Amino acid sequence: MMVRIGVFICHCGHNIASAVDVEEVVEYAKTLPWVAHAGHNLYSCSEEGLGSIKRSITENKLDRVVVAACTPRTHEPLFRRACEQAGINKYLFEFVNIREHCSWIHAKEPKEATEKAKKLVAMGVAKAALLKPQTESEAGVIPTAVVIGGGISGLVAAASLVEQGIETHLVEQTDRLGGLLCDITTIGPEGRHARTLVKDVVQKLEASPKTHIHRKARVSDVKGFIGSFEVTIEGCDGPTKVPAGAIIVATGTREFAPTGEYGFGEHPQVITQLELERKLAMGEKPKRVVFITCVGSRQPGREYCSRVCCNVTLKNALALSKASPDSRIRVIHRDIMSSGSAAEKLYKETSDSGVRFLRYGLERPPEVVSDGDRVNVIVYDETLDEVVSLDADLVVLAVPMLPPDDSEVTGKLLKVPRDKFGFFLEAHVKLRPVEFATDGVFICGSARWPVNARECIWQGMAAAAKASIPIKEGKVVIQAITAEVDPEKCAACGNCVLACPYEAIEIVDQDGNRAAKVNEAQCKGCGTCVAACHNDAVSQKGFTSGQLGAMIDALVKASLEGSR
Amino acid sequence: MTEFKPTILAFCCNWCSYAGADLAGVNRLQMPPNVHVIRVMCSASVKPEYVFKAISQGVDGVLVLGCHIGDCHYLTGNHRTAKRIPVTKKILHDVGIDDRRVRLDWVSAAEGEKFQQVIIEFVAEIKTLGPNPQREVNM
Amino acid sequence: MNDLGRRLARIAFDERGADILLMMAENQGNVGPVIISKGQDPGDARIDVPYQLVAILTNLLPFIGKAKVAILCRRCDEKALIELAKRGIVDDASMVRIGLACSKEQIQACRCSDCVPSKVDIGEAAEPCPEDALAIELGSMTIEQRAAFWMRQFRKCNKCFGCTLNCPVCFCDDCVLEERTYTPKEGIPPELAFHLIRSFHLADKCVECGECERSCPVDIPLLTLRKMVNRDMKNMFDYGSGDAEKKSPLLTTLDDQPLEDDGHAC
Amino acid sequence: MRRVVVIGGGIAGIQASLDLADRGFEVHLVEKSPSIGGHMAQLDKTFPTNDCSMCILSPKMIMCADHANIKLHAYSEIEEVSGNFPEFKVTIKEKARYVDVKKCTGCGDCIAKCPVKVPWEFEEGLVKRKAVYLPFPQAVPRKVTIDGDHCRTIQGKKCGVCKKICQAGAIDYEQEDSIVELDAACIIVAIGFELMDASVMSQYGLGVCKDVVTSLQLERILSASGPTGGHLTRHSDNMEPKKLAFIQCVGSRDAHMHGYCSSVCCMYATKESILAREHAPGLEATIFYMDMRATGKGFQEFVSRAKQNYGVRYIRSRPANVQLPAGGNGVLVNYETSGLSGESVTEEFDMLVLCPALIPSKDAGKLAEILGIDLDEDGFIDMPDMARPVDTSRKGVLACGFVSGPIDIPDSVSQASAAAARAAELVDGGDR
Repeated sequence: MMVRIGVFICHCGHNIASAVDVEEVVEYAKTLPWVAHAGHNLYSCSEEGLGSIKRSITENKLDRVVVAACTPRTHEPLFRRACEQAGINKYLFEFVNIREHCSWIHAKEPKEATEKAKKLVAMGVAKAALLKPQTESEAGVIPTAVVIGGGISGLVAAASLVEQGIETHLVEQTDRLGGLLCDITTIGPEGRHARTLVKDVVQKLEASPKTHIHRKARVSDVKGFIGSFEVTIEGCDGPTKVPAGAIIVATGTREFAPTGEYGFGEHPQVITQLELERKLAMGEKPKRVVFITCVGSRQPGREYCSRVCCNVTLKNALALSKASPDSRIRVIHRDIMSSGSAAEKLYKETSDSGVRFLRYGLERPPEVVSDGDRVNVIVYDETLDEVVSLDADLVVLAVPMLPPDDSEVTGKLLKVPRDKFGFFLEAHVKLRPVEFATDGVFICGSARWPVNARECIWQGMAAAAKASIPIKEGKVVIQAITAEVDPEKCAACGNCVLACPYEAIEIVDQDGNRAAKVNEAQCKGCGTCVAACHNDAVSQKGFTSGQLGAMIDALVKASLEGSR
Repeated sequence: MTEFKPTILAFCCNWCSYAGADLAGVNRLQMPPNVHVIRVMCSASVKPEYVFKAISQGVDGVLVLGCHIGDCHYLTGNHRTAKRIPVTKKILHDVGIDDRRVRLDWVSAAEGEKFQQVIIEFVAEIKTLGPNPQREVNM
Repeated sequence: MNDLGRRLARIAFDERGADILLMMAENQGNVGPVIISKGQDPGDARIDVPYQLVAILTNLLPFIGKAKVAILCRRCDEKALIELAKRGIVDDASMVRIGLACSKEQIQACRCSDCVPSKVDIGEAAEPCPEDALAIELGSMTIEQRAAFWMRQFRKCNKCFGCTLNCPVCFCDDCVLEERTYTPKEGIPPELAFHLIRSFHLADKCVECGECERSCPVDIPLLTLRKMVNRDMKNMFDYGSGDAEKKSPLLTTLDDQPLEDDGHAC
Repeated sequence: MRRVVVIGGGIAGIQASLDLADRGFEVHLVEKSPSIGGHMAQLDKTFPTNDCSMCILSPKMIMCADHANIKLHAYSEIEEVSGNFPEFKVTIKEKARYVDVKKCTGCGDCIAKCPVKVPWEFEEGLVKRKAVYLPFPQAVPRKVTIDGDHCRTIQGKKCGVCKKICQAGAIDYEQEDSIVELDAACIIVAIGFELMDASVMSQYGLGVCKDVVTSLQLERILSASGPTGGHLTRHSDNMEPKKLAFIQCVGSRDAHMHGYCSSVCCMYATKESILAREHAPGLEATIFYMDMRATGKGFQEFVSRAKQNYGVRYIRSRPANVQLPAGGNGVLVNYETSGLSGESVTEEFDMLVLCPALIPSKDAGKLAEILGIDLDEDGFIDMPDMARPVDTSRKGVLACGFVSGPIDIPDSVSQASAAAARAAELVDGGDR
């Protein structure tokens, strides 16, 4: 078999070239076995860079490509596509990371960085020589979606899917739809009536025959993978197994209970925002109210800003201030987080309405002292530089939103990660905000991070957009990194069967020869079975023991050469 | 005598530790240039055979890095890693290879600094251990 | 056929309904494994020659078909059968075991601590041996001394594969160590990886029969190495090969087999 | 008809286009400048992870160019829109590049020889580009453009150098604008923002003091691919600054200028402080702010890290003005410390960074007129119904990204996906 490898080293502008002597690595690459061409690009990922790689494939009759640049986690698809466009099977491409793993972390050691880049390239070339062309198989997608959570995010996600013609199951733990919006009066800063908003979406949902709403239900099991999940919904009538192509997580958020803080739980006058919302819904109009923000957040232990509490505070402070002309509304805060235009406008309107704002610091938090029917809030006002005492009928604590209690369970069921606070962790904080790293599972609303209703709505729609893509496309392509068994080598010992986390392998009898068999659609390509096999009968496409062994050999060879 | 520059191999799982290594890079966290990463999809696909192969061919140290227990992209893949690699180390120890030459650790996608710290510590440890005696066998 | 042979045939065929019997026999001065049907005379049966009949059995399996096999089993053979049965290599139900208690001398030679079969048909149960003296000695050495010892031993290896071919729990048709993937070096001795990988492959199934050591033409104390690794497995996972109830800890999750230190930063 | 026109090729427009194209829609992405990428392409890093901006953006840009369902109209503008949902008639003007894009390889030979230098938009005017230029190295499409306003030949003077040098024969001085007319079911507006001209707030010295720059200029200075190769230097004497100050809310949260909060400045100033410190060890960064708005995922921790690990000093104060010190280098900032007991302080910094209000793209007004949609009082596209957060005042015309109000990148991205969902709902569903 002819092996002609092309090696392309990227400057990445200065990102690589400032530490790695790219030309030296190119010259080194030329000395490696199987290398038919070695070159360099200023930006390999630019149209120009990709074009030059494609041209070189044709001109030099290359049959394998190694690019030494940045990380395969972001750029591999790009180069694979370029290979494909130039007529090479995309699995005959190998990526070497000399930026994140070399130039950027050895910025002040150019000589060492260059030597390391050479070794990494040698390892990549060694692997590339043993790569085999692969074909990707396709799996069908069940044209149904499951949305977990019946708060506003989930409702909107489901409504959008249904509107796009997609059969959708909505699973809600309680018997009411709308989540936290059911507990509040109006939504700030727009002032929209919360329950009407919920009602509109629910009506739209219920009008469609494609909607299946499961109230008082929870998801108890999730099997499968993108395109063919099987979601077990435990409802009033027992478990239902729903086949689905995609899943959206919209499990929402809950309010932190600030027990012990500022007399909460001790003085009945000290309540949370949600409790105030209930009072407002019942028509109560307390006149002397002190709001305290950042209770239990933005401090050691729970460092995050919960994003929505300031705006809820402003909205309620303004409502109370407007409700009675003789009201005395005070907001004790650390910073007012009214980002954007509507919120900032609300802030201005609130302060213009006579609501008084006092700023406190974390080192001198306010104190709540009981005074019969009332309470006094004693606070050091940073702006006035004096301690003031504010009497109040009601002290409202703006507390952070927390991930729901069962987010750990949901996370485990769906095999999706959570951050250190328990909020779900999206695939990429910047550019993949509503996706999980797990294909076919999406996230929206406050289960990811506390967001306001408007943000919940657009995130629900965004998750619906993402979920609709595989469903409407009707197929998913399975990356060729799955495990495969050589039945000739297989002793049918079942090590792989036991080790597989997905129960994707079974021992089958084929013409009297017992051997393991991998169900490709179930295989996720982890390679756990590979390490369980003692005879290398199981191997993972693109990560065979031969390929990885060759990388080790190449490293040893390059290092020994270096030390001589 | 020339300075000992260890040759170290690191297996990093695609989802956590490779991403953690990427993050270390993105954050320009500086570390010694002795570690060469092989990307695998899951730490559970790291055959102890690779570790033995590397050590007996003279590689001075081998790191196996995976997702934290509970965070494995493949559910329980790393549970197997958590047991295989300690056995791998024991076997090395039994034949007189210092098992500090092999280290298993968990680095998440968000732990660029942990990655840096692991690399710095491991390289320092290998430097105190000196060259892998198998190096000479193979020269 | 000697008395012993007749007794084995009676137990196998008459008492336990086996179709064929696997045993050691001496014929024209040669001692070796034989397989007989009822009424066949293979020569004199021998039990004083240690040989891993299970290793033969796995090779014979394709030819045996559905026949019910009786096999002369020492404790280690018995455990080997369990390990093979756990992996679906042999069908435990179709197996007739004839328990053989090892002699004192044999127990000494194997430094065997688990030497009495679940049912003794032949021989008399003898006291097990305390721990392997060499293993203890190696354990008390400095790491450099231990390395020196093993490197000296491994340097003798001529890669004859006697240890794998005769191993009762090595069931692969072709050993991966015969390929160049992990041991790329040409010639002998093989890389250290050869012995390390074999140790790992046996970690969850070695029954300490000692066949590797007996087969080794250059006298590498392989049984000692096996015992050391087995002791590690016991300490780490409370796992011992030959227990039908226990799955290999290397294949299961931490929920089944928690590690004391959770495997962190080990 | 399953065709959607997306106006604006920044991250929001790119994301909306990709989602719709993946979903089987035919997308026409219209970008007024010669390359897609928008402001995100200018950023060095993104908060709070300090991910390299171009690194995560570039693959998406290329996917846009490569996608079978996306037709890219770069250097193009919307001329006219008639009709109604679901049958809009859109007229696109593809502006003359004076370059045959089919022939141009983007080799750059012409750029090297062009004798005309003009301030470089992408580099925020810090350095100059040629009259024939690539907007930036990773530009998509990678085709040069001749800036007709400055090209000597186009202006009737003697030159013609680029035509002589171009071996591909791609230069075409006679090229004229061309018109593309197409039908579309939906239109998505994602034309983004621009920086308010901070020099109008003369008290802060932009354009007067050499060492006062805008935050986007600093972003380019910090970028390894920027004009200084990533070396943090100040303009007056090319020295590395030791003391760097940021002033927040320059023209935003200001009743006289723009009342709203621009949403992202607290975080990018924090990011730029960290990066500046990394580029210039020992540097002291100070951020003058009003409220520290760190409301996103990982933001608060990012600010803490800036304080603890990078020694960033946060001062709650809105500086009154700045002065040029006697030596002519650096800048004197006059501010009051907070509280009633606050005192006036004059502090010298080596370099000052202004974080100007981010305002709707200047084309918003004209485009709103063409599209028949409303703008709000701040000039952002009015999104009247919070239950339909990507719907403008006109059916079938959607908007996402900063042009609908100040938001950060992840919010722009999710809003863009939401716009894609809404377009799909409108086209595929019964909601007509």
